[in-house]
Amino acid sequence: MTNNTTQTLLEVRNLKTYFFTDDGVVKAVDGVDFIVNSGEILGLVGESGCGKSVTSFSILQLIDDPGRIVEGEIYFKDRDLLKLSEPEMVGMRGNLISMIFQQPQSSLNPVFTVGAQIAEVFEIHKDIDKKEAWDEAVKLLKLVGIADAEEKAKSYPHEMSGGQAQRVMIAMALALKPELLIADEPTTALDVTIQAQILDLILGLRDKMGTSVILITHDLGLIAETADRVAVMYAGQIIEQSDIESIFENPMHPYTQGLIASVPILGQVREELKVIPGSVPNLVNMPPGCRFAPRCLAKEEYTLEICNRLEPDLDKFRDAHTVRCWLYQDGENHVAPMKARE
Amino acid sequence: MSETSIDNKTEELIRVQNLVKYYPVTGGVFRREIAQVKAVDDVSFSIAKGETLGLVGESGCGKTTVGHTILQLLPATSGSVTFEGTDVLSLKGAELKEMRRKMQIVFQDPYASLDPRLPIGESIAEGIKIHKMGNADERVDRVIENMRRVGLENYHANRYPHEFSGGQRQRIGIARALTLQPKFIVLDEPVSALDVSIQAQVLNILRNLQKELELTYLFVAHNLAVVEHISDRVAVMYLGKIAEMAPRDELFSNPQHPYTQALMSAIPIPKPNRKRERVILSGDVPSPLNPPNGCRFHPRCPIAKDICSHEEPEIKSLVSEPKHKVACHFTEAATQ
Amino acid sequence: MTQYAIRRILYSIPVIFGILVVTFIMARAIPGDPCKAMLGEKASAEVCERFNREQGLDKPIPVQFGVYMKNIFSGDFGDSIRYSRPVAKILLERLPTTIELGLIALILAIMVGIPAGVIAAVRRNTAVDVGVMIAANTGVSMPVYWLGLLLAYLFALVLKDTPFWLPPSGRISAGLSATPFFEVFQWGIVEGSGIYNFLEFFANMYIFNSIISGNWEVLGDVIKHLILPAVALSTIPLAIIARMTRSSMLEVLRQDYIRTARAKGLFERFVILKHAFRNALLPVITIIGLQVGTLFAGAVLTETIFGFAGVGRMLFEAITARDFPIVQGFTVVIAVGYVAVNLLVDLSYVFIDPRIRLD
Amino acid sequence: MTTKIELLPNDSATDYRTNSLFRLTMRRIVRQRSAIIGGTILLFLVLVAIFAPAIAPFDPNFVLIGHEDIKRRSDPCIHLLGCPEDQPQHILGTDGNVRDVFSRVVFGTRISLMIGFTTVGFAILVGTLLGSLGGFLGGWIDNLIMRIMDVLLAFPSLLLAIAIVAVLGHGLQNALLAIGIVSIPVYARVVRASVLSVKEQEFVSASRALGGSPMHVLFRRILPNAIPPLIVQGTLGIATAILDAAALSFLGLGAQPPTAEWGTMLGTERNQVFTAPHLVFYPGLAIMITVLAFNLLGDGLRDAIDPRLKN
Repeated sequence: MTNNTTQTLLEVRNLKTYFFTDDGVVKAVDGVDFIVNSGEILGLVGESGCGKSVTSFSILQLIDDPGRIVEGEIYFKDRDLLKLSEPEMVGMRGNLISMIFQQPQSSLNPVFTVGAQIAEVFEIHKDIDKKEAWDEAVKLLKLVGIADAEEKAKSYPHEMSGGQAQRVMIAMALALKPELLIADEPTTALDVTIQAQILDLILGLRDKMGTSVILITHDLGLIAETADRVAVMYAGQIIEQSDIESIFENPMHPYTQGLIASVPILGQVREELKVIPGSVPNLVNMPPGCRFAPRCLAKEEYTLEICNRLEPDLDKFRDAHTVRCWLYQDGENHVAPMKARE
Repeated sequence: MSETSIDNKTEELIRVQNLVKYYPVTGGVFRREIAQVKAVDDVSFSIAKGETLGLVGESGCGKTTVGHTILQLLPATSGSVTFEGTDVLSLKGAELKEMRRKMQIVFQDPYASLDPRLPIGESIAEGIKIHKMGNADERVDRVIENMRRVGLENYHANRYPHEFSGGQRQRIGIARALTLQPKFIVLDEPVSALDVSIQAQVLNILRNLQKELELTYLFVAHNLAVVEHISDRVAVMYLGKIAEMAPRDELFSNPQHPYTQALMSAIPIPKPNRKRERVILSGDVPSPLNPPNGCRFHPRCPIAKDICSHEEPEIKSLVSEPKHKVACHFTEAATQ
Repeated sequence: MTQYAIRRILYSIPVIFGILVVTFIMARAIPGDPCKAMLGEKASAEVCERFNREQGLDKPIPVQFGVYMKNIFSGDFGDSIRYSRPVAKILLERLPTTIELGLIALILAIMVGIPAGVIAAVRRNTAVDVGVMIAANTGVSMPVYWLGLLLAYLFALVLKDTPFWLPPSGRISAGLSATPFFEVFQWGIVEGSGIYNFLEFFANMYIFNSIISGNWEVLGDVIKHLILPAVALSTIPLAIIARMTRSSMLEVLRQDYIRTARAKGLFERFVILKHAFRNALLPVITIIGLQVGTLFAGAVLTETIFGFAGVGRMLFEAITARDFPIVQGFTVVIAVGYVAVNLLVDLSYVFIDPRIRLD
Repeated sequence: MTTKIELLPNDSATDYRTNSLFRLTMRRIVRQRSAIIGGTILLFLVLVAIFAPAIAPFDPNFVLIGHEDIKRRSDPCIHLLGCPEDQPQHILGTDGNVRDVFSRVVFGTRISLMIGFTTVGFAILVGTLLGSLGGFLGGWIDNLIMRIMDVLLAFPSLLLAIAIVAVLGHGLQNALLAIGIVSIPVYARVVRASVLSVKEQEFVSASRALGGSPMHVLFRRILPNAIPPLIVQGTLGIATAILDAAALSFLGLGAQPPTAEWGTMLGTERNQVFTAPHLVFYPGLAIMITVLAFNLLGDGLRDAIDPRLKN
């Protein structure tokens, strides 16, 4: 499928989703901006607790108590989803925007057959009767590569393997040919050989339907092999965003650099892996200044003192490559040491 | 089985021969045993002193069971484990307790592997207390020494597991295994529950400790890249059996078993625009309850022929590289 | 599925055997001379000897147990000492009253408890939730008999001469009688015959009887008499069911598949009523089964207070009068009935939870 | 060589304070509204029980006839609330034997708390023994123990207690024994379940791998971790025990008159509900408040200990 001009399908601006717990306010997502162009796959990458899943749930407004979206705009085709009424938003879910999850088996309701669960999507959004919906469900099961679809439609989630269950979830999510699919770690719970099958399936169906995808994962390899653009998250913020080549060949943020260097790569034996010291800061008590500063080796190298005081912005650097780092930005009394701006 | 000789130059520390572990499956009205899960089915290998053997495979292939059975955390169904000439599986009581000083284990789940009620210093000291080693002062010294080895500070000893991050907890687990000064450690998926940047910390620690303390590892994992990084030799398991085993560089440059090949091609590599020829296996991993006849891999194998469905391939050395062993009808070994 | 059912049924056999052993031991474990305990301290040696012979107490224990088993399986629970009538007959007369009262109380508890629990879970941490939980916690802490007495005081005395007045005791007002439906219809069944006893059992459930025979005046009166004891009896089960429904719903609502249901575009009420409720029902049904036990025990207290001639009150009177055959017989039947109800509950899972079928 | 790893950013070396799991749990308990309310009421009740002789104006069994000009079953008279000064003050009135009801209710606290703690203590002791034995050893021992527990559970518990008292004879001691016996299965099951779940944890395997004997593993690793659910169940169990004991006494099977036990007080005066409702109302209220305190506390403890119920 082709897009003559790149169109923005989804734009998230300054999204903040906080969790109001007994231990304090957890700022799981704290000022996230990114865009998804129609027809592209955006990889959202980061370590556990960085807020990538919360970001995706925020788009569909599936945040449970005690979480709340406190600020921001989410434009989907020029309509702010956060300003929609509840029935309007419900009409979007599963229809124009749908989602698949990390644990396929627990994401299916154990007391209904998988066929009924897929058919339900049609019953909700399309005015068709039960029989037709069921037939559609069986067709979809065939489409996602489930052999013996008529019989399998009558089985229950516990009778399926993880890979099959994820196929069912994909069938359900793509039933109405949505414009945006959010895939939240869709293969993390699966074995590698099954992961390859599922990825193959998602990519194949996407090519057929032209759906845009947000692929959320912690696996850099997965991103490299599937995504068109990447957004890297750290401690509730996007710290770097660019097209796929640029980020792997020329990572700019010290965190991205460290992340790429710390992964063992098949066929590339290194004596010692590079290490990012320390661990992710507490989301209740964020350090002032740059959130990565306490672990940042570049900050030490260039003896940047501004990092501990002021938070850098997510600035456009080269073409569409944006990065949130003082190494490349001038601030009050701070001159970027790498002179990277020219 | 043919797995007996390893590198002559190095000294063999542990040998596992024909290890079998079946779990009973009960069912029917009276919950009688109606079948067996063949979790580990005739597995043999040996590990030399100071070596790391990587044991890799998908979930349910029996790799964790191998590790636990070697340490007698699970009773073996049959087979033998010889450690420095002693048959480990027949040990009981005081002898077993003594053997436990030499063989240790680090677990997968850093959250579950520490007693939540104990300050971590106590957890690390548990082994030396059980074995009544040294007096109180010496114990404290030993605990602190091992905490430092894994990058923890003195004052951490009085803290509780919930006050640490996942990576730190895994390091505590390593320190606990080290206090008894073992020669051999089973590392049961030690980094699979950790974030990538933390994985590297733990992997580096494990490597450095091995050099410093001349440890021997059995490294169990499902991540091929991690196994490649840390192992000297690698064994690939599929449904309770070893499919292929070879020195690391040999295995990764010249994989023979179609399963190994598929596994390697399925792993995404963080380098964009590198279009690879992918082998995508069809179907799910069969249940070890009813493993397929013949070669266990044949229903998913892209090159399977008739023979594969009724004749089980033996694990044999390659003609060109005797240290490289494969259990497949269609490798050069078959024509040997 | 059938295997699960068969295994579950076979499972209850040793339990029922255990019940028989326990009740058997009970009658033999009376400290001192059982004869004197039952007939009173003044019973003479000869009377006791004859009593022991009649009751079979002079035989060796294993023989006694054999006889006991044989009798029970042939429906013979011995004779009441006080009434000199078969225990089984007394039980059959009394059971309908208790079943009727218990059923009404159980229905009340379910009809109020489940919706209250669901609403509290959905409106978690709001005033509604707090209110339901306070009420539920107070409910489980309430002595049934105390609540019964207070209700009687309030509705029979304080609200006397108002339309809200309710009778404080009895099943039916003096002057009214619940003529058995088969007599109303003049089926001409011979008194004392098997079919007569069978129909009489149902006729003794007054609500059922008055509906069948269309006697609305009696129906109204019977319901008026039932309200207070049923409310008192249902308090604890109601509170327990509400609490269990709430916590079960909360548990289910945080499951992954609920998020899936929402992501599909389902309206919240369907998410709750279709996807969450059915999954939340399992532990609730288990707890309902267990409430049958609470009801039987509560019946002893409630029937005593409200002058209901049911099993519970009879049991209480028998204990006071040391009428052991009745205590023993009633205990066996209640325990076996309780086991049977819980067996049915377990079997009902098959229809609610597809995961059980695999077993 | 040693491997140097930098510490967590918030791991400042000066922070030597530690948070044990116990302290953490205590903090979570304090956040539970119901636990606080229940705990406060309980504390109050314990104080009342301890200082009963100081609080109560009369001996609970003291018959006032001949000492004061007072009738049987007289209504409450509180001078501050307008009861004429010439009438003797009895906050909760007097009972059928012309005893001060308030004093009897105050002293009843002692008996009820004693009942709760002793029966549940006994049941926990026996239940823990049976449950840990079954859960740890498994096999036929486990089967036998659990089948016996199943039989005990096959009876509605209060009914079984009534039957046991009927056999052993009426009286407070037998009632306590009966309630203790019927509560055993609950604790046996709770302990067995937590032993089974803790047994599967990796830290238990680690203890075995370090050479820990079965006894070491059971007593040092498994049982201590099985205690929290037992505490929750025990607290809720005390509530049930008090309620059941009061019911037995109400039926005349437990504490015998003239003991100042709430259930007994209610039972002996229950026919006076229309003429002297205060004789029924106050003892029952005391039962309810006491039982409620334990229920609230138990509920709060469960929410604090079971993280699944937390957000």
